[in-house]
Order: sequence, then C-alpha cells, then structure tokens
Amino acid sequence: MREITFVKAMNEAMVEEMERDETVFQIGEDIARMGGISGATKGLIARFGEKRVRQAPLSEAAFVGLAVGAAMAGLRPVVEVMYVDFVTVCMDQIVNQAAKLRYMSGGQVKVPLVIRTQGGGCNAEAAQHSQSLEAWFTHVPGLKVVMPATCADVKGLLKSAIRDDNPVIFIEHKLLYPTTGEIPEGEYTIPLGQGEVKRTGEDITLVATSLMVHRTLVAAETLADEISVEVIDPHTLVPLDMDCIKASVQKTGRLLVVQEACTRSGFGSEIVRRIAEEAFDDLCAAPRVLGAANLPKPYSGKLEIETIPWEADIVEAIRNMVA
Amino acid sequence: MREITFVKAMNEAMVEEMERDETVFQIGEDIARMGGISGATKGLIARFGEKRVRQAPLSEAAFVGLAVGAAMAGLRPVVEVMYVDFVTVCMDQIVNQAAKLRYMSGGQVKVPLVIRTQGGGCNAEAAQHSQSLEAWFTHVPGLKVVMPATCADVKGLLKSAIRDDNPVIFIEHKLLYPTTGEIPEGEYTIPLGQGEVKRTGEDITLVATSLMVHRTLVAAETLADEISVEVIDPHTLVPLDMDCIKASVQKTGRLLVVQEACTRSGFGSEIVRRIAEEAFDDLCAAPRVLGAANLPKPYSGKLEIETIPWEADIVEAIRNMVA
Amino acid sequence: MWPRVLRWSPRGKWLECVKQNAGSYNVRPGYCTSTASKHVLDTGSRNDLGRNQPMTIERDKLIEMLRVMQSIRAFECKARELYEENRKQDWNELRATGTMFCAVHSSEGQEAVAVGACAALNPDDYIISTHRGHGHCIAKGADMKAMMAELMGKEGGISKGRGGSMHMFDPEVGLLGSNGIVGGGTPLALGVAFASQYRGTDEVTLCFFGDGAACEGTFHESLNLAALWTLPVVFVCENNEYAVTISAEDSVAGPDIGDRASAYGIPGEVVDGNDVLAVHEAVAKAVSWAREEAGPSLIECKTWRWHAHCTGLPDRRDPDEIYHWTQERDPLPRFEQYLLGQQIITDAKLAQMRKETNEAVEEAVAFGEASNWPDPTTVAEYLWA
Amino acid sequence: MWPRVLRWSPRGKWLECVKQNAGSYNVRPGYCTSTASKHVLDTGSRNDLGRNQPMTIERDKLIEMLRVMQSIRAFECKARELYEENRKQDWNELRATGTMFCAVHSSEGQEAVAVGACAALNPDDYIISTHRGHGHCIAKGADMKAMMAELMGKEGGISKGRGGSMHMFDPEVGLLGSNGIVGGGTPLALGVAFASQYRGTDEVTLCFFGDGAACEGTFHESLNLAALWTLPVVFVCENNEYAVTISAEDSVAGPDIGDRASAYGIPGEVVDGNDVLAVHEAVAKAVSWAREEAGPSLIECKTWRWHAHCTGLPDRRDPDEIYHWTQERDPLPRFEQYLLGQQIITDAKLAQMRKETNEAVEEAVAFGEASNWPDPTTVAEYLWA
Ligand SMILES: Cc1ncc(C[n+]2csc(CCOP(=O)(O)OP(=O)(O)O)c2C)c(N)n1
Ligand SMILES: Cc1ncc(C[n+]2csc(CCOP(=O)(O)OP(=O)(O)O)c2C)c(N)n1
Ligand SMILES: [Mg+2]
Ligand SMILES: [Mg+2]
Repeated sequence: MREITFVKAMNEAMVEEMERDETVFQIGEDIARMGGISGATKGLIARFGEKRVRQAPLSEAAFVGLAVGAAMAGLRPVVEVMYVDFVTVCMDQIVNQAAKLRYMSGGQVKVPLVIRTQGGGCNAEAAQHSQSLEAWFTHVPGLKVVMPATCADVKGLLKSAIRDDNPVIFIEHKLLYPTTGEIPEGEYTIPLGQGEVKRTGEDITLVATSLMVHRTLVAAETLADEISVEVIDPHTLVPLDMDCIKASVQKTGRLLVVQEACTRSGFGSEIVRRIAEEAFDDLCAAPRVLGAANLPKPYSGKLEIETIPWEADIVEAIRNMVA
Repeated sequence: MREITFVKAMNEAMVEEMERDETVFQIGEDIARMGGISGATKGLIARFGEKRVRQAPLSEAAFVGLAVGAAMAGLRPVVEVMYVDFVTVCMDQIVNQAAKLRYMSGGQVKVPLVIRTQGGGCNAEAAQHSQSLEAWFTHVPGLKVVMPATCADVKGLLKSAIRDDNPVIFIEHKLLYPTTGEIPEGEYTIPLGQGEVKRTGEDITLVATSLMVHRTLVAAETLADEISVEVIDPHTLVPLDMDCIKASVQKTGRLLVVQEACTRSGFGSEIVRRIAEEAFDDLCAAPRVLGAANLPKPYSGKLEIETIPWEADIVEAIRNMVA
Repeated sequence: MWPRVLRWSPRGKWLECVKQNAGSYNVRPGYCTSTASKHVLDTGSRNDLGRNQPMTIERDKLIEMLRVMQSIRAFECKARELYEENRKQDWNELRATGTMFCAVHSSEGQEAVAVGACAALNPDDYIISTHRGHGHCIAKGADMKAMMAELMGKEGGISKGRGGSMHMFDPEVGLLGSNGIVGGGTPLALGVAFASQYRGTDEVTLCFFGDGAACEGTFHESLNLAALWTLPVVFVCENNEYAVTISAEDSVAGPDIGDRASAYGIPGEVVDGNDVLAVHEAVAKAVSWAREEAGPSLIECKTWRWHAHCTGLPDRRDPDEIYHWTQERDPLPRFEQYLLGQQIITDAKLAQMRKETNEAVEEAVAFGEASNWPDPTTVAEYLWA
Repeated sequence: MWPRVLRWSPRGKWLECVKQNAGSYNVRPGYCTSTASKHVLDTGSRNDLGRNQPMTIERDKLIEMLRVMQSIRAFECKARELYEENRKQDWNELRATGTMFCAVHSSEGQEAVAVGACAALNPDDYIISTHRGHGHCIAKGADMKAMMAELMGKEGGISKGRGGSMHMFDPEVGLLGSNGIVGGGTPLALGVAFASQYRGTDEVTLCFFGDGAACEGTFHESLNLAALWTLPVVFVCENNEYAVTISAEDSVAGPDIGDRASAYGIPGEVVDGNDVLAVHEAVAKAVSWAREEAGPSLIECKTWRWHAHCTGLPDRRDPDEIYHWTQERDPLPRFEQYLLGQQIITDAKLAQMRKETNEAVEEAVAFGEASNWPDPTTVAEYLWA
C-alpha cells in the first residue's frame, strides 16, 4: 500500500489506461499544461502528446459531442467538463446523444465514453459552481454514474469506467482532490455496480457516496460507543448495488441516506423508494434522506455551511432515528 | 360550464393574461401563424401583433435566455420550448440563470417567467421526442413545476403561472392537447401548490399528474366494486401539496405514485421519500412507484407500449398492493 | 482557400449567378449550359473563378445518380402515403395496439442535395444526417427495404425498429445516424471525423444540417472546432428556406449561411441545391479538400422542401412559391432532361428506371410488411453494450 | 454599416494599424497621436475611414475616467491580497467557520475596456458582466464598499453576500449581474435590450464577454437573434488572449472575433483594448448606433490580463509577454501620460487621485469588515419572489 492523493490516483488510472489502450484519448478545457482544473491530467500531454490530449476551446457542446461521435467511431474518449454545473450547456450531447445512440440504433453502435466532472460545494464558489447534479443523470437510461470517495476507489473505478463500453458520468468532489489515502500496489480495477461496506454496524444503515462517505464515517466513529452504524458506499449510482444496501437494511432495519445534493428529488429519494418497495417489512423506522437545503448555494460561507450536511448533522440525524 | 379542448383552454388563458397585462409576451418557435406545435398560441399573432408574439429562430439558449433577461428587466415572458427533450440545449439558461438569479442577487431581481413545453410519449416520436423530464426541474431550487391534467386545470394553472413572480416550468402532455373537458365560465385561477382530490376513496392513495391522472381514474373506476381508490392530482410538483397527499395516505395507509417518467429517480421517488419520512407509521403496505421502464423510448409502438404504464398496469399494481 | 464563385442574391428566392468581386450579375438559366461531352460532364465552364479544371463524372455514375434521386422521390412519397393511411385510423387504437406509423419529414424536392453530396463520397466515408434524412440514407447506400421496415417499427428495420424515421443507422454503409435534435448531429460529425484523423485514415465525414440548424449554437462551436483542428469534415447546409414555419429570412441574420465560413477561416460556398451536378461539384471539391488534410468546409445548398414540415402539419406557403419550386425548379426533370439531352440516357431507359424504382419501393413496403414486429420481451435489449 | 478601421494582424501580439482595403500598414506608436485640444479630446484624426467627426469628451469626464481606472486597479489588487491572506489559513477551518474568501478573477490590465466602454453609457443603460467583472461593475457605478463586503460574504454586500465575486447585482446603477457561466450572460443581455425595445425607451444594454465566451454557442445564437430583431445591445468582447490557459490562437479559428460580426450583417470593430479612448470611441459609436434603433454591434477589444486566470491558479506565461503587456502597454500610465501631456491633469492632482483611490479601497475594506455576517436563519430568504 502506498499513500497518494486522490488526484494522483486519478492520474495514475488515466496513464495506465492510456498506456494500455491507444484508442483512449483525453479532451477538455485546460487539460494540457495545467493538467485540468484539478491537476488530474497533469503530465499526460508530455507523455502522450497533443494527439491524445486535446485541449479544447470553450465549446462544451462541441467537444462533448465530438467525444460521443469519436466513441461511436471506435475511440475511447475521456472528457473533462470542468464543473458539473456546466453540463447544462452540453446536456443534449449527453442525454439525447450519448445515452441513446446505442439503443436507437438497435445495438449497432456503442458509445464507450467517460465524462469526468467535479461536483460539490463549500469552496466559496457560489451558486453556479457548487451543484451536485448526479440525480439528473441517474434519471437518464443509458448512462452509468460513478461517485468515488477514496483514493483507492477512484483509481479502480476510473479504470473500469474507461474500459466500460457505455457512457459513464464520473463525478469527482472538488474537496477530495487534495486528500490522501492508501492505494493498492499494482494494477487493479473496481467493477462498476459493486458497492462496499465501508464500516460494519448493526443499528442503522447509512448510504453515502463521494465526500459524504467521509463525513458519515466520522459521524459513525463519533457514535461508536452509543450506536453501531453501518456505512455503505455504493460507488456507482447506476448500476446500483441494491443487494448490498438491502442486505444491510435487512440487518439494521434503518436507512439514512446522506447526500450533498439538494434533498428534493435527489438520488437519496430513489434509494429510499427502492428500499421502501423492496424491504418495507424490514424497516423499523422511517427511512430518511439527509441532504442539502433546497436552495442555490449562497456565496457567504456563513450561509453555505448551513445548507450542507456536516458530521454533526449526521450524528444528530442518526440519534433521532435510533432513539 | 363549457366543453372545450385542452389546447383551447390554454389559448384562453394566454389571451386573457395578455389582455390583462401588457408586459406579458410570447416567444418561441413557430408560435405565430402555426400557433405553436400544439396550436396553443393560435390567433395570438393576429390579436396582439408581432411585438408581443415573437417567433424565434432555432436558438433555444438565446431565446430562453432572452426571456430570462426580459423577465429580470420587468416583462413577463411566456416561452414555448417545443418539446421538453429540447431543454437539453438551453438548460443553462433555465438552471443556472432563471432559477438562481433572484437568490444570487440577494433578492434584487425577480424572474417572472413561464416556460411551456410538451412532454410524454406514445406518439410514435421515438427516443428524442418522448421524454418526461419533470424530475430534473424539481431538483433545481428556484423553479416551480406544473403538470396539468384537465382542461379546467390547465387554464387556471397557466393563468397562475403567468402571474407568478418566479420561473415556472409548465409541462403539457402531447396526448392531452386534443382532449376535451368542462371548464368554468368566467375568470378563474388555480393556485400553484394546491393539490386536488380527483376521486375519493378509502383503500389506497394514487398520486398522478398530467396524462396519468386520466389513466388512474379509469383504473380506479374499473376497480370501483372491489377497491376504493383515492386519486390525487397535486397539479404542481414544486410547490408540492404534501398536506393533501399526507392526509390521504393517513386515511388509506397505501401509496401508489403513477408516472410516465422513467421510474428511476423520477418525482415519484421523491413523493415516496416524503411519505416514508413524514407518514411512515400510517403506511400499512410498501409505497410504490409505477413508472416507465428505465429505457429510452423505442420507436416501434409494439415496444413503446411496453414501457409506459397503462390502465391495466395500474389496476394490477393496485390489486397487488391492496391484496 | 477557394474563391467564392456562385452566389444567390442575399436570401432571395430567385436564382442568379454573381461573380465575386464584380458588379455584373448573370441570371443563370439552369444548370445545363455546360459544354459537356457525351460520356463526361464538364461543369467547369459554368463558373470562371478557380474552377477551370473540368470535373468528370462517369456515364454510369450519372445514371446511377439519377436512379438514386428517383428512388428517394418514390420512397418519400410512399412514406407519406403510409403515414396518411395509418393516421386515418383511430389514434387511440393505434397507440394501444402499437401500430402507429411515425410522422415523416419528406425530403421530396431536395433529392439533388442528398445525391449530389453523397455521390462525392467513398463507401467508407461517413455521413451524419438529420430529421429529414431518408434521402441522405438512401444516397449513402442504405437499404430501402430496411428503411421501410424501420418506419413500420419492425424488427427487420434498419435500426431494428428501435429508431424510427429520425434515427436510422447503418454503420456498414457509413451512416452513423440521423438525428431528431436540430443541430444535434453537428458535434457528432466532428467526432467521427476526429476518429478518422486520429487513426490516420483518409476517410471524410459529411454532415448534413438545415438552415434552422445553422442558428443553433452547435453550428458555431462545431465549425470553430473543426477549423482549429483541421478535421476532415464537410458541412453541407441544406437551406430549404424554412425551419418548420419560420423562413430563413426571419431566422438567419446577415448574408448567406455559406458566408459564415469566413468567420472561421474555412472555405464556404453557396450552390444551387436543385442542381445535382452543382452540388456534386462543390461537395467533391470539399471532400478532396478534407481528404487532403486541408480541413473542413461549408457548402450551402439552396433548395426547397415540397411538402409541409412533416406529415400531420399543414403547409400554408404561397401558391406561387410552391408552383415555382415544384414546377419550374424540380431537380429531377432538370437532371433527366440534361441526361436525355446529352444522350446519356434514353426515354425508354428512363421509363424503365422509373418503373424499377417504383418497384423497388413496393418491394421495400412488402419487405416491411412481412417483417416481424419486435418481440416485446426484448424491449430492454441494446440499452447497454 | 461602419467601415472597419483599426485592426491587428490576425491574432498577433503586436499592435499595428491596418487600413482596410489597402496594403499599407502603419505601426501605430500609441494612442496619443491625436490633435486634441486642452479641454476636448479629438480622437478622430487617428483613423481616416468614416471617423472624421471628432469625438469630444469633457475634461472632467476624462479625469473621472482615469479615477475609475485607478479605482479598479486598486480594488482588484486588494481583492487578490485578501484572497491570498485568507487562504494562508487552514482551509478546513475556513470552511467549517464559513469564513472563506472566494477566488477572484482579477481584471488588472484590462481597466481601459471597462472604463472606456461604460463611460459611453447613460446611468439608465444596462450592463451584463462576466466572471471577471469587478472592473465592469465599478465602471458602471457600483459601490466599491458594497462590492468589497460582497467578496467578504457580508450582509452589506452588493448581493447581500449571496452572490460573491461572480454574481454582483445592482439594478440601481444598471448592473444586471455578472455571471459565472462563460457565455451565460449573452442571452440575458438580449432580454434586457428586448425589454427596453418593448417599452420603447432608448436604453442600451452593453454585454461584456471574453475571447473564451466567443467560442460558446450562445455567442452565435445571441448575435444572430440580436441582429434579426435589431436589439439595442452592444457586444463588447474583451479579448485578453487567454481563456484560462488556452490562447485565443488555439481557440478562435479564423480572423478576429470582431470580424465575426459580418456573419450576422452587423457592424464589427477591433480596437486596442488598452487604449481607453479608442475603446470609448468605438463603444460610444456602437451605443448611439443602438440607441438610434440601428441594432446591435460587436466591438472586440484586444487586451491582456495581468495575473493568473484567478487567484489560486498558477500563471505560466512567457516572461517577455508579461513584460510587454505590464510594462510597455499598461493602460493606466498611458492614459495618465496623455492627460498630463494635454495638461488636463497635473502631477500633483494625479498623486492626490492615487491617494484617494487607495483610501477609497481601504474604506471599502473597512466597510466590509464592519458589515455583519448574514444571519444564518435567513438562508432561505430570496429564493422566491
Ligand atoms: C433543438 C431542437 N429544437 C427544435 C426542434 C423541432 N424541430 C424539428 S425540425 C425543425 C426545423 C428544422 O429546420 P431546418 O434545420 O431548416 O431543417 P428542415 O426541417 O428545413 O429540413 C424544428 C424546429 C428540434 N427537433 N430540436
Ligand atoms: C460554460 C463554462 N465553461 C467553462 C467555465 C470555466 N471557466 C471560467 S472562466 C473561463 C475562461 C473564460 O475565458 P474568457 O471568456 O476569455 O474570459 P477571461 O477569463 O479571459 O476574462 C473558463 C474556462 C465556465 N465558467 N463556464
Ligand atoms: Mg430548413
Ligand atoms: Mg479571455
């Protein structure tokens, strides 16, 4: 095991996949010398050259669409959309093209494509740079959706995403990039659709992805003497490892989904629906979603911190549910 | 009471509001001589002239954005986006601009704007013209979302939407336009956020909007001798009349949401979450969403009919839940 | 960069040939003024700026081009008929039984663009088509039988009945999809061209779009990006003067759409889109430009659609305008007359050809009808790769 | 339509003045070649095509323009400092306490564009600004105190602390928002201009955007629509040669951005964006064009940003390039020298003015610091109207 940063783990994944398969190429804004806004593509231009690391002008619809077309024609593009907030300018290419081309063609084409983007708030970037929009993509059949939480996970999941023959929306959290964590030596992948029990417990099941995995783990630890909390990170929202979540809820009887996205119509609601439909009789308390306030992110930190779940909020929510 | 078509009811609402308030104007594709794809704006050009009925080129981002800017500057635009599928090319103007401008400005501006669009399938229009994307908008704080089902409702709701000082996404179902129904004489509005019990019952609560209201009512009638079904049409998803839904579920103990949108991460999941959180103890059976298959709409009718809930599917779902 | 040689008066309906950098206007009486030989068509004489190399087209190819134009006309006409027949029935019934026939966007009147353009492509070149795409598909070599079966929603359809009229795919013939989103295909075309460039092949991608699509943001982003990266893509704008009910005059600001090429520093040309040879010549030039790694270009073809935007919608255009375009500027008899005049084809051969294309379309209908409905239990197939 | 009078060699870094339709190039030594009188600045002599009417600017206005340029410089410099100071602290701590200071996109080096352009507007005209918008806001008359409080996330902020650096609003002075989405403001500007046209006022809307934004689809859609509907909007492109790390050369195909106006049949101009009077003259002309209901126009101002794209990011540009732009083409001393040379201002007055603007910025900081944090219980306010 080595300890590296999240962003370095991503970089390793991309280098390895580009070495392995020369149809893999990168496209996005500022991904060359700067290495992308997060630094995840750093060094790729030096290693793979301009042919395979395409720094694009500010034309998200064009370059995401280019990637979709290139995927249809046999390449494996990895696209960086700088912030998830900007998918709003290229949504057609993702939703009406990438997600649907295979189905509409009766299986004649496939779209092996990864769209990497960053989500999340609390970076003082205000309403147009702080959204968590994963739920949108999960509502679009044909897209896979990945939200990694740890350094080890991000590497294995990104490699799987690049190898996947379908369009994958890969959402990184801006606060995770500089975090460090242990990572296995050598080559490995983590399959899409396989969740992970990040902490075992008996009293309540917490489901979280991305940054919220870390917050739920802190909350669980805080309560360790009091309440036994199981934490599940499904890794991917589509496909979703319901078996993993269901097995846990069947054991604990309680479900709390923690998400950074606005509570209303977030993916937490979908998990609650699935559990309510499929494990109703196992529930001994009302399942719940702890998410963000249904508000645009206010700029002022004093307001923004009010809108997103923190460790203390999770602790409180758990206590309320288990009490 | 008069009997008119859905599309005529919409037309009346728009004529009345344009007569009442000269800051109201129309903008969209083919809304002049053709009266829009549905005919809803028919005659407006003759009555109000080119100044107030602006037929726009195929530039959704520009003309939706124009409407947002005009709203900020004091007008009341009514925009037609021909199909909800095409919001994908102007999502930024809706999500990052219209929905957030007021909040980001600390309340200094407001955006009184209606975006009318058509959703739904079963018109043999295939994957890019048959979506039901309301859940996306409900996940964006700052947008109101209306989905009318009947002729009387659409008129009253559209008038309220036009008078509302916030951006309203108004989604019409393409199959409802030619339907007819009774409509009150004279001026009336229906407030946004007020649901309606379309049929009272004791055994199970059905929640549906738009086309699905009609299908649930047929299903309820089919089962009349067997099971007493309550049907609620919340009219608007945001704001949502939870009191109305909750009161019903507290009575019946059972909740079935019927939606045409893909089941995964649809608004039904959100309603289930709210009920699971707020009325868990009242539930005597697992709440459920009956929605569309998580697939792009296949063109072939033989396949498409498999993907959308029909009356018989609703009947079966009710039976399963009440049995 | 090519000189601009042929242009229309800005947004005018009437054809005229304007020499660039010169004040003199010559009304062009038709395309058949060339001094073509019997076997070879020389279209070079029609214009004098940088087009002096005569373009040669094999006799057989000319005949084949005519056959394809006729096929498109017959196919489109049939598709409209089938729609009308279908929709005479009870719609609720059709929906409930899954036997609804989709609305079709007929390309009748625009055959010269599809055929002139696709005739400039190799079999392994690609096209990206539009909602009004049947003609493009046929011209690129797609099978009319499979296309008809697609319209009928059958398993034997070109997209296995999953796509419908606006989503026809046949990678075998280089058809990487028509598209229901106006302007949605332009970025895809970049990607297909990018893949050819990336792999170092000399394939070219041809991207069709309309005057309406020229107003969408993707037009601008795509031309800019294609120009920057010298992508081997030819943008063919089919300006049929309308986007549903809005006229190009009301939706396209400034001079011709073809002129917008200059904003990106790429060649742009405006041609008579009802002149199959003019289209062919311009596109062939653009294709070799792309194939020689000189990058993208934009060809605007001025044409006109004969019918309403799509079946089911009314057409309220001016009768004079309709007369002009359908009677005086029909691309089919123009080409037929030319081939007859050049003795490349005979009246008998022509009659025979018409008979054959009609038969081919009837065969396509029969094939579609005989094809099975998709098995409902397979509805979830083809979602994931 | 105006003639194009001033242009740069395509995408070159070095200033030159090219007369349109002529082969002769005159290297322009700077903007101070005009034969201006003491009280009145005549910039008309700088170019000879259709600009023969000298433009007059009041002495006091010239001085005020300088003051605003200085204020912007001082404000931006302070904002960067505050960011750096803030982010020296522990980020997790800052997040947990809600005391994080946003990254700022400094407009240092571009002051001449903001000031030259906004000086051409009336108080009741509007602007739509960008992520790099502090300069625009100050130039349109926004209060630096409220702006500084906004950066600090305080209740006294120009957007009550809800907006931050990229979302400053002050409808009172015609500031209808800066915008965090590149290209996001262009369509909004159409709407504001549309409202003025609809109500029959003579207000004009000025829309700022960058070279990066010129590649987004909204640029194309907006110019096309504005041209079609003769909207009273002036598009001012601040081409600072970069969009984050991509150069305009790598992202803008074809000739100058200003040249793209011709694709929409509207006037386009390219001016030295580090010459406040050149910007002013061009924009003033465009504003009266719009006010006289002649429609939109596009002014490209060639300029350069002095610092990294935003605080927190590195700047790896060429030292020679940096030297050239910061030392040789700084818009501030150029204007100061000019005003001194014209005896419009004295050294003493200049020193005084510098002192005052620095004080004003310090006052703004003090105001911001003294302002309250927003009350957390009010977080949901201002969502709905
Ligand atoms: C983004 C988008 N907006 C609107 C539509 C609806 N629509 C379909 S075709 C069409 C007109 C297209 O005009 P043009 O590009 O000129 O092609 P034509 O129909 O004339 O062949 C419109 C408005 C659409 N499909 N996609
Ligand atoms: C749609 C969108 N894409 C990307 C970004 C990220 N971004 C912010 S500013 C910027 C560069 C903008 O360049 P330009 O328009 O030239 O303005 P400048 O920063 O040079 O003033 C980028 C890429 C964004 N905010 N919005
Ligand atoms: Mg057209
Ligand atoms: Mg820039």
